[in-house]
Amino acid sequence: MLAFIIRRSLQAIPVILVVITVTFFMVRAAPGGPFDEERTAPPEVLRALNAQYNLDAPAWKQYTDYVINLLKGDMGPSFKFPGRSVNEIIADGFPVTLELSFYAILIALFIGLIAGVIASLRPNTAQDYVPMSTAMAGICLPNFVLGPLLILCFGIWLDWVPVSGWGYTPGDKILPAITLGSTYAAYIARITRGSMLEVLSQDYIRTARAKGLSTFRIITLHASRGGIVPVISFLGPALAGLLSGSFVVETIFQIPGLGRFYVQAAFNRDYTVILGCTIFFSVLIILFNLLADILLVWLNPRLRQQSRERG
Amino acid sequence: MQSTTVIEQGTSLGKDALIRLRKNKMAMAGAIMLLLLSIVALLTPWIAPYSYDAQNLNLGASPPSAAHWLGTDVLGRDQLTRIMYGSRISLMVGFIATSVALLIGVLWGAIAGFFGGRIDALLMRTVDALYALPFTIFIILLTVIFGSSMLLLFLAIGAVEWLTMARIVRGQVLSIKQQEFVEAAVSMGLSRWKIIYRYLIPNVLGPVIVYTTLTIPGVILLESFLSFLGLGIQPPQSSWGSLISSGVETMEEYPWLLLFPALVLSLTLFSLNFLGDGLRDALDPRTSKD
Amino acid sequence: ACSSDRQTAVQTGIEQQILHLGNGDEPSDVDPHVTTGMPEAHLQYALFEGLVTKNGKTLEPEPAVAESWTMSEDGKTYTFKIRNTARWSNGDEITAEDFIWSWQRALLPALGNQYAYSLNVIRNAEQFNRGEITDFSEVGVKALDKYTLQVELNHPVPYFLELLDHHSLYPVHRATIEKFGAADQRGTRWTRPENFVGNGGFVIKEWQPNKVFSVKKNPLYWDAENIRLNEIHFYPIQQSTTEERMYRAGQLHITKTVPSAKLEQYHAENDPALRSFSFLGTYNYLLNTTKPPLDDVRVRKALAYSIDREQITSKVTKGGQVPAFHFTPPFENGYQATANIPYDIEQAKALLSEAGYPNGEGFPAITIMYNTMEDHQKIAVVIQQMWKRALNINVNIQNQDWKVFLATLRTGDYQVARSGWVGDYYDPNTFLDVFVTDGGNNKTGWSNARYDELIVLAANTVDEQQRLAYFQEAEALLVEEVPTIPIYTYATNSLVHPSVKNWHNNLMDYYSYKHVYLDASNNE
Amino acid sequence: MAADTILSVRNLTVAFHTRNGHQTAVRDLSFDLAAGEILAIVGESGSGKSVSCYSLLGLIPTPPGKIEQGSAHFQGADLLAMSEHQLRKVRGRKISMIFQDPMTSLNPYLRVSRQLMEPLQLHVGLSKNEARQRAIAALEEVGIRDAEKRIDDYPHQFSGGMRQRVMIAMALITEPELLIADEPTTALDVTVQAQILTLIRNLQASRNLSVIFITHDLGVAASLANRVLVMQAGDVVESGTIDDVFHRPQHPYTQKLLHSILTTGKANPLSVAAGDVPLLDVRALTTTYEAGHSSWFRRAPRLKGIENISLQIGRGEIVGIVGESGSGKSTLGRTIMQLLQADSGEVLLEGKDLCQLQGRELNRTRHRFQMIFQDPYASLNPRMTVFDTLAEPLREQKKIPAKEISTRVNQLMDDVGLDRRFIRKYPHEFSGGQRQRIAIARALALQPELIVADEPVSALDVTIRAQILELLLQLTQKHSLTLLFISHDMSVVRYLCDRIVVMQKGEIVEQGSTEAVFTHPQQEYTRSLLAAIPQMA
Ligand SMILES: Nc1ncnc2c1ncn2[C@@H]1O[C@H](COP(=O)(O)OP(=O)(O)OP(=O)(O)O)[C@@H](O)[C@H]1O
Ligand SMILES: Nc1ncnc2c1ncn2[C@@H]1O[C@H](COP(=O)(O)OP(=O)(O)OP(=O)(O)O)[C@@H](O)[C@H]1O
Ligand SMILES: [Mg+2]
Ligand SMILES: [Mg+2]
Repeated sequence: MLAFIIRRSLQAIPVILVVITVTFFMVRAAPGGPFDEERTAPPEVLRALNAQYNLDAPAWKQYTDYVINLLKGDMGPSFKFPGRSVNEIIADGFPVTLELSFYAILIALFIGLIAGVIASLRPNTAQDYVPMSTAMAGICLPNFVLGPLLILCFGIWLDWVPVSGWGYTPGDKILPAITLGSTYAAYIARITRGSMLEVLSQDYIRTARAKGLSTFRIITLHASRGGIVPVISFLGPALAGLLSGSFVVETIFQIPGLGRFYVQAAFNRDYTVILGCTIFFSVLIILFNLLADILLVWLNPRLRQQSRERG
Repeated sequence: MQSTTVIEQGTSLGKDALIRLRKNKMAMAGAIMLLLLSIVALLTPWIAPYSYDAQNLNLGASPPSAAHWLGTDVLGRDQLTRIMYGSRISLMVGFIATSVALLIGVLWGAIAGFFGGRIDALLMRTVDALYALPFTIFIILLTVIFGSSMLLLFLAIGAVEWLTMARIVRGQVLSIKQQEFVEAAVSMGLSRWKIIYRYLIPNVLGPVIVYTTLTIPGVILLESFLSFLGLGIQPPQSSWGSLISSGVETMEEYPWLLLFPALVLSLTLFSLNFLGDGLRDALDPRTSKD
Repeated sequence: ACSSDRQTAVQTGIEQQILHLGNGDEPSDVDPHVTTGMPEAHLQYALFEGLVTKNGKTLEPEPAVAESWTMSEDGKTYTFKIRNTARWSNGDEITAEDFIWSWQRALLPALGNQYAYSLNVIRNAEQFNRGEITDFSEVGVKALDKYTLQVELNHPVPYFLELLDHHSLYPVHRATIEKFGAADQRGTRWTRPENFVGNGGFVIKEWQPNKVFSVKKNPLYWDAENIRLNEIHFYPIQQSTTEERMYRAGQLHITKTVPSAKLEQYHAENDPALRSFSFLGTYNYLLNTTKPPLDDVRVRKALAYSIDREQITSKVTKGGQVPAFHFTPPFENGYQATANIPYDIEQAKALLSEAGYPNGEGFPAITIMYNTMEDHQKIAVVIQQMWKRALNINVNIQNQDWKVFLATLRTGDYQVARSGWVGDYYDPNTFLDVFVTDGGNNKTGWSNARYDELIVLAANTVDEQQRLAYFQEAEALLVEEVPTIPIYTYATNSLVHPSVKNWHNNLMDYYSYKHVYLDASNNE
Repeated sequence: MAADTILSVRNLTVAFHTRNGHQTAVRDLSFDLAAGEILAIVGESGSGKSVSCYSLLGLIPTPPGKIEQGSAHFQGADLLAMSEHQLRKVRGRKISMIFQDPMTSLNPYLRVSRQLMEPLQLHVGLSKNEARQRAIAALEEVGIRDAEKRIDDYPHQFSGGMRQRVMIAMALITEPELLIADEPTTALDVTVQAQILTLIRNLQASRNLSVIFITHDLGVAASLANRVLVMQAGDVVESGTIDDVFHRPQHPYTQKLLHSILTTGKANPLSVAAGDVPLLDVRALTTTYEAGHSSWFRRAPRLKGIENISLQIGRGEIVGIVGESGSGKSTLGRTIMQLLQADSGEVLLEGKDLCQLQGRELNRTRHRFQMIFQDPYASLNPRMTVFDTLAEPLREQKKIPAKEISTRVNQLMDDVGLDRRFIRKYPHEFSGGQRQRIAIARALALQPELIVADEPVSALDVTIRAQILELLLQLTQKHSLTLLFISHDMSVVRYLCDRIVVMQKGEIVEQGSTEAVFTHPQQEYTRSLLAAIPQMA
């Protein structure tokens, strides 16, 4: 197992390098620079600005400088927010996004797994259709629709929770988490239903039933391991997507998360922030995918055993 | 024994599944619904009540009425017409981009999972890297290099949507390839491609179908974001995604501008999912009730 | 429901004199010599003070750090008397030297101050900024004594006093800046709440990126007793719908904007909170005069004449915008353009056929380019229809991401592009200056020698009547040659809670927080 | 008598709704079972033995299955009328079940210990520790060596017979009142089988356990049961005491069954001349498995599968491999098949070392040697109809035209005694014996030169078995098919094989011509094997 993790970590290095390189040149290739504004600044000023941020150096030099600084742990200053470093932006924004995503994924897992399992117990009956249809609402109502709807209902009409903000009152985390989690809940529910159906028809489930086990135990102990596999495959990227893709919800609810910075940076051509966030997220993606893969292996004893089969 | 003289013809999973699917009422309802939507989309230029860009500024946003069954938008454009035209784009994007994603994702994941080792590492690390690249910038670059075209839109969406599919397929393949029937296939001397194609893919189809039906709505909504970035459709053309996202802005004042496009999208989704579930069940001989 | 006992931010704000307001985007920085945007300017109004400030209501110049000033006969030399009670927020005295150092810093080439050109009216400032001279003593500012500052201008500048309130001319605290880095270094830590030293009515209390930027009363401000607010919380809210919901939920006293769909409702309810003001800016379309068919002035005119601006402002934007028939918006006192672009479809048709496209035949499809935004899109779609109906021509629409759009404009790779120009100061020059030949902001490729001459003439004229006449003539040229099609004059809409007193919206989107206070008494 | 009756089944009819229409699997089944009685059910493969037993506990998949009528009173209450909730109280506690297919019936994701301890902790309420001790004891009782060590393995690390014994242990561990055992000893060598039978007999005596015992082995039935039920095509054709049915059979099917019992050796065994190049030459083959699990820091130790096996088989020869369960027979087969990588040694097929072949080259040779897997069900693609399964190898050979394929598939079905109409069915719709025949047909489809047959007839009733054996013999004679025949059924081995190899603990302990081994076994182990063969009378 340790060897596996070490191997994967080593594999991450070229991946991150590729990501850095491609992103580095991609952002520079995108038209519009960080200092392009409605009012065109005089050329001398632009020159001075480019000089301040090393943008006047040849591309390869900028690249090597960047990588060298990166190795020192410095991702450079933001162009759009001159007073802030990328490290700082990530350090500020990420915990918020992480917390939000954590609640969201909890909600998604809770609702998704339960709905999916319930539906799979009696396929093609009301017990299937009702939870599945409810779950579908999460996809039919994308974030940018669900968020405002929830705000109107619970923030304005019922006035139970604040309509925006983060960390002022405990209630202000509820709606964003639900909004962000709903889509994932729907995905998880549907994936769970499908894979549970498949597992529940296996012979070993019949054995479990013959042992007189309760449905709950059959689901949680016997069927879950096989049934959860596609959910886990989905969760790796989903978690990463949740973290980097929470900007819609962050914008709707005025949450100071990293997602907002990331997306705005792309629009602002804030090269260093884009790069910094990309690198950061790529590490997360690699990490989550690694975790998902470890979980897959851990769940499946045959994979755990180093395979010696020819094939 | 009884029937030595008659040659019994065999069936395969595909044929069987179709028969089973036809017996599934919900799935058929979904399929018919999708068919209807597609037909309407195809015939839109001939049957739409108005022209998609016809404005009536004096009318402005008006609730459903006899003249405009689904109301009009802020520029006084007939919403029914716009939804109908939108369906052409959204359905096309949804299906084509998803097909691209499906094709690449399933193959990629199956190859990675089955071959394992270096190939797996190479393929899956590529997926990791693609996940990480900044999508917005990527799209912006695309628009700049190639201009805005529908074809590009399909490719761009397909190019990102296959990633998760590949991971799901790989995960499934990993556990399936350990099973003895794959070993049996190996011992028959089947080529690896054939094993992937005949033994692995049919057995991962369940999650694949489910995930595909989930991808389509995602793609339809993603289209509006890409159009926002300048890739894809341009106003005054409409798509469901763009109708919904502009409907959100005015959902309190002109709720019908959100309600109807969202309803149509939901209808499509539900149809898709019932069809998807039906298909999944039909392709799983063990759970299907004959 | 269970909420009646929960106090909203607005309510507690009234009790504690804390103003909550929406401020659009996240401020990039507060360093007045680095920032370029409005959100930052709104913070800087609270954190800094120039020699002269504006009256929040009338926009008349008012004494600030300078308690008085004099102007020489030729209008080229100003002498400011700095009040000796003026203090930095750390207690240091503010002197004439502070201004000299600050302006020098603002002009330092390496700093890359994008607004350094605001100081170009000062003698030799431009040369210094370009690096042509390095000795700042050659620049036209000098301290006659500790409290007296003399400024020499290149030419008479009637709006100079107003410029003094621009953030690029704000003073900054030398010791603080030098403590955290070189004078020409951007983004040092001096703007952090814990390090910050300013001279405005407020100092930074807390800065949580993308969450809130709050300032608190500066007790050392020379006029502190007239400041009634204890704190102001600026919220970076990009979505106007979010902002409006926050207002409704009692989380904001003041919104920066109002979503256009909501305007009608507030109008209909006659809600006193809704404030609608004209704004010194013009929404216009740029025509690329170098690209056929737009290189033909008749075509440009035909396009300009066939837009029904009334329809656009009353049916599409609906926010109190005023149709614009010339590029410069009306100045309430002073300049009024005389030439007008007519709305005349017949003439437009005639012009188009004169240009060789009778009834639009043979007219190549042209493309309107705009940066992605719902409102721009609506206008583009409407204009597309207007042109199609009036001239029977095909028009495409293409949206682009903001930065791509800017790059497109810069490279001139467009035919028709949406634009908007907002005045920096209250003078027609800030508008007409745009279209001089090869001007950095003139992206139409249009060039007219007489026009350039008129702008220079106006700059060097002391006589106000004559100056305005030059501008009118220049504007007539714009109307005649149509490098740009003005569409409407901007308006700002904002929601202001009834408890907010002494809050004035104005043409310049300028706010004076000094006299603002919160009082719920005559409300319900 | 009635007071003693623990289970009383009346008119049980079970049908499946299939694409071929409504098919009745069990028709009007009625029987009584007294407490402490052992009832054997014998009969044709596919006659509904398993279905009728599973339906007692509500374990047939519904749909497509449906209990159309009948009642099954167990201790007074009708099992068939019970709700799922009520049934749950009976299952595992009062009635235990041993499923026919031990490979797929164990949860592959859970350790054996967990699966064994679960009912103890849940139903009996033992603590974790006690449950573990009991589980180990139970494994030892069913003859698993090193139970203490092996208990934490996963099912796939067990050999076929070991898994079957786990199933048995799991069923007995809660001390039920009624045991339903569906062919529980098919994968067990005769010594272990004898041990299990003794265990059941003891339980019957000590705890008054009642047993329904489905078996193909009439010898087992005779030696264990009090009464016997003979089924054919869904009907009970005869029932009565062992003595009555086996010695005075009334129904022609029963008579046929009894006639099909193999008692003879091979008529004219082939003897391979010493100088010929053997078709298969196995030299010093060693294969190991990872034992237990690698942990974070430690590579798992390796466990011997087979060690230093050398073996030669001439063309047309049938070599039987016998040996105790877990002795490495399947491992040997799979290593020869190149499904497992040998640690060392060579597998020469006509002089060519298969272990050295790579990828495509190996694939090209594969049609020459085929395997019948010990676990037919797991080796069939669940998403392929029988037709596809059988056509697959044929399609690989491009020579065969499409139409021909249909004919060939139909022919294969006939060969293994399966109704042609079944070709549209999926593996899960078959009985255990039927699946086994599909697996045989698949291996035969390619007309290979060598077949490694891993317990190919274990799930077949004696009549079908006779047919299959006849087929194999014909093939060896006509087409020089060579067979490596792994089996624990000594009578089959004796009937079929030219030579016998006896394995124990991964090594060959004895080999020789069939008759020689049977008549003059050299090793103690071989002698005990022969002694344990259950006899009819
Ligand atoms: N799920 C199913 N769907 C359709 N038919 C089925 C299904 N399960 C069993 N059958 C059919 O029911 C009949 C009885 O099967 P059953 O498993 O009871 O046979 P069996 O007597 O146990 O045979 P064997 O000795 O081969 O195990 C068989 O013809 C089989 O094909
Ligand atoms: N995948 C595996 N991992 C670890 N050990 C295994 C694995 N497969 C088999 N073994 C072990 O190898 C030994 C030999 O197993 P094998 O399956 O060859 O026995 P067998 O002779 O076929 O027995 P049976 O007659 O019961 O089928 C057994 O102890 C078994 O537990
Ligand atoms: Mg059976
Ligand atoms: Mg075996």
